[in-house]
Amino acid sequence: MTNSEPITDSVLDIEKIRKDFPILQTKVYGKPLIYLDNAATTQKPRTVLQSLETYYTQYNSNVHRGVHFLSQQATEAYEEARKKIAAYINARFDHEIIFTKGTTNGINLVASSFGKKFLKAGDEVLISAMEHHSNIVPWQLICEEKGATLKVIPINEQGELKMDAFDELLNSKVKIVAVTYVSNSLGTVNPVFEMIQKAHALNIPVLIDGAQAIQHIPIDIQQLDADFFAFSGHKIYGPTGVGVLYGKEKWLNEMPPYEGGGDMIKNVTFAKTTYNELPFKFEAGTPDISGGIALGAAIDYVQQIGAATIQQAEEEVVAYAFDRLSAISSLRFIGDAKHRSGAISFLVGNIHPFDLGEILDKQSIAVRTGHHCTQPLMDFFHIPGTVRASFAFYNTKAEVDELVKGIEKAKRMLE
Amino acid sequence: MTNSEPITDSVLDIEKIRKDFPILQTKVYGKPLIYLDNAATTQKPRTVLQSLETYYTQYNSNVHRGVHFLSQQATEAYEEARKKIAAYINARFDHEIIFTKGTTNGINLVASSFGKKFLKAGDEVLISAMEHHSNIVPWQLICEEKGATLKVIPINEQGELKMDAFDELLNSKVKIVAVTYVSNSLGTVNPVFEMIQKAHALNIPVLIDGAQAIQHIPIDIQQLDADFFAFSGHKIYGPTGVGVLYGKEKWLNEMPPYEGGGDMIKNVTFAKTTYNELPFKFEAGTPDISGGIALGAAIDYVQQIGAATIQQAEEEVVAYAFDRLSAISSLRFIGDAKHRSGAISFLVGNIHPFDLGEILDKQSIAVRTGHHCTQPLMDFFHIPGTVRASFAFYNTKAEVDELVKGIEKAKRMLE
Amino acid sequence: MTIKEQQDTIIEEFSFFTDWTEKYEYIIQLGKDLPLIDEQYKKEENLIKGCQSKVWLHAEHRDGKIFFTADSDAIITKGLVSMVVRVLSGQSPAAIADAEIYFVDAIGLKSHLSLTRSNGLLSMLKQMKMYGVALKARGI
Amino acid sequence: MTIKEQQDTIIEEFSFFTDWTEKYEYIIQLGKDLPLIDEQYKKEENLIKGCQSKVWLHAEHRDGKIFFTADSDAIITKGLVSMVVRVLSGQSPAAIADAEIYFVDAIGLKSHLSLTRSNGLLSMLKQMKMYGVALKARGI
Ligand SMILES: Cc1ncc(COP(=O)(O)O)c(C=O)c1O
Ligand SMILES: Cc1ncc(COP(=O)(O)O)c(C=O)c1O
Repeated sequence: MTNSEPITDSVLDIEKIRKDFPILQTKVYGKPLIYLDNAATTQKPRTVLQSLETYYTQYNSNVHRGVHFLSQQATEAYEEARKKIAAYINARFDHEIIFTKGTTNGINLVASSFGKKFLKAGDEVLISAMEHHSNIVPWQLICEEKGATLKVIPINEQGELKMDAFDELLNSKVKIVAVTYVSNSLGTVNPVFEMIQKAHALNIPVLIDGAQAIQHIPIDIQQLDADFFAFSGHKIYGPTGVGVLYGKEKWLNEMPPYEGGGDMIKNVTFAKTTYNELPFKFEAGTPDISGGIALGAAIDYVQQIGAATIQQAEEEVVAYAFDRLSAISSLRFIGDAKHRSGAISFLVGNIHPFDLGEILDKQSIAVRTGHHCTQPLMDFFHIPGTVRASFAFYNTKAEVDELVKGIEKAKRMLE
Repeated sequence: MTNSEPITDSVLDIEKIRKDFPILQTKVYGKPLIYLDNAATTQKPRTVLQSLETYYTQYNSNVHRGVHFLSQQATEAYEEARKKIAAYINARFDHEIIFTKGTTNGINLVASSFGKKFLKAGDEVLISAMEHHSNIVPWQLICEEKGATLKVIPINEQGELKMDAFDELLNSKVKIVAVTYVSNSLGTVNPVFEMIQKAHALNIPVLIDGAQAIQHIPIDIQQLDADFFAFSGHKIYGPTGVGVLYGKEKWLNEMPPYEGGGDMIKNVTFAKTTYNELPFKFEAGTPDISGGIALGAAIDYVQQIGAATIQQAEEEVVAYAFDRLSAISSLRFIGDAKHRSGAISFLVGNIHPFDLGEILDKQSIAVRTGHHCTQPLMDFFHIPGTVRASFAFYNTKAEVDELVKGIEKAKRMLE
Repeated sequence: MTIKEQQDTIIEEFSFFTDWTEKYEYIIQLGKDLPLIDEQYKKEENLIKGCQSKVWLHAEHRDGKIFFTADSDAIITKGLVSMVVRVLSGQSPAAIADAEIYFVDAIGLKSHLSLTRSNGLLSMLKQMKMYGVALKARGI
Repeated sequence: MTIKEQQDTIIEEFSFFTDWTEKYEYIIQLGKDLPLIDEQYKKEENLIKGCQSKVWLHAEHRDGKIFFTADSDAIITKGLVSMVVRVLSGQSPAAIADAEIYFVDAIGLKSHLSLTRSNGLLSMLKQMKMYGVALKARGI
């Protein structure tokens, strides 16, 4: 395929959609921004910014317990956002949606709270070799505290989980499995349905790190049957600082609270404190009210376009990118899974990813370079890092072409 | 004083200032909003909203580690906000400023992390009888985990700490003192300078809950010499979802990390993880980037007016409110400390605070009713709760007059 | 009167009020008039604790019907409680179990029944319906 | 040449470039030309690990002066490293300790010296100045 071929982005009216995102109209170094760092964070549609503006100019107020009008309005909007999120992932109950600060915070909540109740010396926690640090370190911390062991599902050279190894590692000592749905470094989509079924057959609960799944793949949490599912608002077109932990009612009820403070208690005396019901038991302190409401607006936006449509549009642009990038001599992909989504990692010849990233940046192309918070994975591939281009539905094939041109130019300069 | 007297708000050009806050121009039930719930959360000046808008429309990007332009711009702005906050409270080092989700999150961080390292069975933690649940429950949780004991500094009928009791309770078994600077229910300003000195004489560190101090009292953290100081962005004209924990470098270095994940590590292998330096060691995961930047804008705004000017303006309006409220028959204040700031709690005759709050709300006056997350304090006074009017520098004496009229009307209806 | 008729009557009564003051004065008056629950029933096990106000609820089952008495420490809540009691007391378990309470919304006191308050009224209503459901299940 | 003169010369050289491509091509060329650090010095203890790229730095003290050799695994960083070495190598400990490095900023590669990158260059510079400070303190 060459640049002169007509470029169509079929499922979506992409030019119209791009107008919804003010930042996509800006320039960097005098050239139009080509934003291919969506796995790090996504850009925000106007409606999300409007919801922030409306909140702060019309009804900002602390939520719950407030008798006055603003407080009721704020509480309703905040709880409405929770409902939207519950509906979006098809949770059984609204109170299974815990607002967090982000994926990292959600995973730490489960590691600490589940770990305190259910982990003891000799137990095992099972993660995978492709996890983000946020799904490694919290488990290391609690395993160390409890004398439990962290076990790791290995991967093959394509960057896929070795499922036979998983089967072997899954035994009655394992108290929880924590794996990512989609790898942020490799784009691998893991067989989480199958893994959850197998774990459940041994009564082992599963936490899914949904940070790179929620924005790319339609989620039906009841069908998936995950026990916990964590994601970040900022990666699904919402604001920074807010995220979601879905947890099955049964587990959330059994787990002790994570943080203590306002809103999470029913009754406090110095002698004895009783905790509030779900979801408030896990939401200590004034929540990120505006963040929660704006995340609700982001979910509205996504739903309006349709999660399935988004997936289709993204698959198309990712496939096109894969195709075009393959044609670059000496470019090799890091991770080559059959099922993939969102991100493409690669290296070009002996060029250091940092150098390539910088020369792309100068051409107003934003990609990410480095270990992407998956150092053990980089160690596995014996590389210092990769260049990662990651896509959202607002990315066009024309942008992919610019990326390819940019890499060619960088090659000429750096090789 | 009567309504017909000329009303002057002397230190500030208050009408001009009120124009900075869009929400203060709105109406509730068709009448101008009178917002006297500032202890719950404060309203935001236009510049704070603008900083959010600029961030999301011009340079939204994930921070740290990013090579590309937007990421660098975002990182610089975010770290610049940290510097502003450090300068505002006169911290010795920028890296003593840890971004948190809020006061509650900051206190939980210290309780958990300090507690894990320094608390053992038989030790004591010293708090006070007027603490917010957020400065009670985290300590209950860690004390229970460690077998330590929570001790409580009692108060007198005026709502002041009994300092002789404090002296007695302060012994070598106490590993940390955690007290609020200003009571959110009573408005009491505690003698924290003296308490910190006394604790330090025994080498006991002190955490100050600054949630109700940061917006009312100029803070020089080196002069105060607090070891930890936690506050919430949303209470000092910043957005919800972001807060600050100041900690002395020495303590922060000695404490283990709180949450694990991206950004807080230097090196991760499955065998061994080394932690990043301050402040990042305590900031796991993508931070609330827009929140941090907008909090910086709020600090700019406050500094432009001047913390001392704000304090003076607020003292004036609080004194006026005290004066006017005293004239209402059968109104009694809950808390009558010599040193006070921000909030005034009261009850009227036998009227339930909930009823009074509702009738005030219908007159477009927003106050808070209930226990204000200080149940043990309510138990001390043998009351179910109070009506609390809490003030910011944008509140006027005219608003106080409306409050008084509103209470008189409620009395006629309810008594 | 059926539960529906009771509610419609209340809504009709409220339609005569021209401003919030009149409406609240009426509710407050109702609160003052509510025959206090028999002191013996104002005990811990009948207490429904909201975040702001307390409600006591006592239920008696006679002749295939449920009779409620109730109280609250906040007068506006008490007024509302009295209306809910008027609507539901003396009805059959089945009717109570299936009842849809729309009058609170209709007279503009919706917030008292919203989760956002986490007050006693909503919990009381749930409790009342639970009595209905339980007795209905026992085929009474 | 003094540290200042060296920096001004570099800034002068860069002023001839009309666009970023020329500038970067020059830096990359410098990176390629940098005499590799002697292999024996490319060891763990001389490694300065940034988040993105690695830098090795070796220092020798002769005749009251400090001589640096260095390397990096990223070529642009290596080009910058070579310029910093050119500026600081062969200077006195005192001059190095007090040096203010402004040329990186002036030639438009400021980001390489900002904390926001947490890359190796800034750490290398700190390390170089530390050598200066240490030797200066010993009165050398
Ligand atoms: C004294 C005090 N401490 C702690 C808090 C908790 O603050 P946040 O809810 O913002 O975490 C508050 C706020 O209500 C407070 O007034
Ligand atoms: C797979 C995965 N897990 C976890 C995270 C952490 O998300 P956050 O930094 O928003 O907490 C990320 C984001 O970088 C991710 O890609």
